[in-house]
Amino acid sequence: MVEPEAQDIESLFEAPPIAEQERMVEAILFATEQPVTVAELNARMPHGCDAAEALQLLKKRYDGRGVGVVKVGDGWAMRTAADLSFLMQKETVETRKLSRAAIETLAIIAYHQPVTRSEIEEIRGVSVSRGTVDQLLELEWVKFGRRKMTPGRPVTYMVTEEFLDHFGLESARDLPGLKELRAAGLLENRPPPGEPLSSEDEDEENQVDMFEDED
Amino acid sequence: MVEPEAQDIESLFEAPPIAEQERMVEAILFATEQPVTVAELNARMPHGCDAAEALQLLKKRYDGRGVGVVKVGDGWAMRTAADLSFLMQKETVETRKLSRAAIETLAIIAYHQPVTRSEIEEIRGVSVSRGTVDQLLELEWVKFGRRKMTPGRPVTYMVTEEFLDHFGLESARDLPGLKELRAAGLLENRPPPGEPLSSEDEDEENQVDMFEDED
Amino acid sequence: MPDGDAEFDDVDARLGAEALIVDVDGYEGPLDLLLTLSRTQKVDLRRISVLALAEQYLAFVNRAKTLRIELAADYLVMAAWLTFLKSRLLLPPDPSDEGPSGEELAAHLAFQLERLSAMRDAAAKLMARDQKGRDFFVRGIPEDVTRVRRVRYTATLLDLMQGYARLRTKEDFRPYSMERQNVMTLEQALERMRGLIGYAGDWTDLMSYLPDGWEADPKRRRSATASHFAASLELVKNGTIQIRQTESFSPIQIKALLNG
Repeated sequence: MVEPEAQDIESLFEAPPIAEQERMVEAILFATEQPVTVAELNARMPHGCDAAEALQLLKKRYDGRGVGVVKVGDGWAMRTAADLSFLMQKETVETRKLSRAAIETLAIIAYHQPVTRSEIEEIRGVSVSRGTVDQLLELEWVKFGRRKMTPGRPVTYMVTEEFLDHFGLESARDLPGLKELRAAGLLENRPPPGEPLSSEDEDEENQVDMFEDED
Repeated sequence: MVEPEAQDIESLFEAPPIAEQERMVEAILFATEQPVTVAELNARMPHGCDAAEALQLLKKRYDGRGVGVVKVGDGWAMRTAADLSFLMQKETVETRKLSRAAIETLAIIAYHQPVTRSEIEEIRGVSVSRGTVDQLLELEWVKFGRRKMTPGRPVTYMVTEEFLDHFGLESARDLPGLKELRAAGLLENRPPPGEPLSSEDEDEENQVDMFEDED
Repeated sequence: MPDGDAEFDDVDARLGAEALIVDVDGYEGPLDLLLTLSRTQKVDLRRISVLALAEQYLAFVNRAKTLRIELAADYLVMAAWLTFLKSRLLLPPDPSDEGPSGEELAAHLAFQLERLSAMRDAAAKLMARDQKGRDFFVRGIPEDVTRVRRVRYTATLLDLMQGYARLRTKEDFRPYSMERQNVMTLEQALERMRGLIGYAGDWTDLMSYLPDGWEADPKRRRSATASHFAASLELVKNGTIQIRQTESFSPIQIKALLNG
């Protein structure tokens, strides 16, 4: 008695063509928040569908594409191809002004190189934090110079090629001297007479050049 | 200074074949919920890629599939085919039912944008309650546009990309029946007879701009 | 509702009144009501008889008034305006009158009704569209894009020169700067003590932590003592050490706190 009825229903709701079933699996895998098992697929798809077969077709279709059908535990999910993971990173570059402490430290290194940390502190009048120098080293604007032949043999700092490049200088000698800075209106006050550079001048011929226009 | 280097890089890293670019666009669009612009695609893909071309190929490839490539405002996204919504009952998120006032206000903003609150009130014939606009702003379907150049410089409202995305529209120009409404003069800002025209003409131009010269 | 209330003449009147209350509540303002009334004319909104519409509206308002229904002010404003419009439409045009003609006013009202009606249709069409999360869906497992934030520091040559100029001219006018050689900062003392404290298993006089060369000169000793004392309080706060003073002016002693 029941047999013919069941047949009727089956013919009434014929399973959609396999290509259509593949579309269904595709949409479900795309939109579902968790991996989906074959049983779940079958439960959600119209009567008579063969989710397992549709899934295999879909898997084949995505073979070598930017996205793939992968098995996760008991379920299936779509994932971007592993070789394209580099695209899933978005690099944002943020430009920030260097801090005043860093600029001052950098300026001292540029004008007085090779210079030790204690000399930098002497000139700045405040202690130089480790972070400041590290930042300059990291930026590759500053490098270690030779050790100084004074007690404790402290390391010295110098500016790098990268630094010259960034600031459009051919050499550190091209940095304007105090007189030029003053002429450019960057120096408003005269330094106290006879005070400043004496001690540093011994270190390096360069600096004598650089500041020879000093009185 | 950078020019010669950039050239070197270009020859060093030749753009990947277009099929590979298509895979990349596929992976990027697949991975994100939000629409991605061509500019963003180009920025994320290797140097020399032509995201726009790859996108067209991809769009064609997904034609008729369970998932499709759709344009949303300036961006592109992947969405499931609407005819398969019956499979997605589980995924359906019950959205808060909008009041009739909110729906009408939304339609007025969409069809008349950029539009001021008093213009919305003029069309609806009742004052717009604060909650109505707030609800639309909260849904991120509506945003503030530029101020109108009329006395008091009132703010204007416009629909968002999220609105376009939600209703599956490529742009505000694709709103249903927009052309007919415009042809019938029903989107004109027609002042009541006897009232000075003042700067209304200017506004009308704005509105035409909105829909015709965009992009 | 108790039966037998004879406020109204009959049941019909009462039901009618209630229906009207519901109706007025249901209308979103006079324009909405007018639009509904105009639909009874079953013609293109551009061809409706504004005169007939005005009469219908006024009849509605009058009925509401006799039933003592509170009507919002804008319903009454609209009634007044429609009465004015009606008179304009009925009377022959006065050539000396400067205001807009009755036809113009009527045409504008028809336009407003048509526009509102069009917007309602548009709203309905909009809501009938396939909607995200209902008819079509976004990726269920979005793969987040990891943001790699790179900070690029910049400085210009001018910054550099200004910085240097600032330093080289500082001696000339430095309002707040102190003679640094006789000052020990809290940070310096803290750094020193962090290095030394590990060895202090027993109560030790704080003064014994002062660095060489700072105990003799009173100026330097004061500064070093103060900074070391402040630093030790900081370390107590961190739970690194304990501090005690047995009586007023007696030596301050500290001791490392051994964890575990």
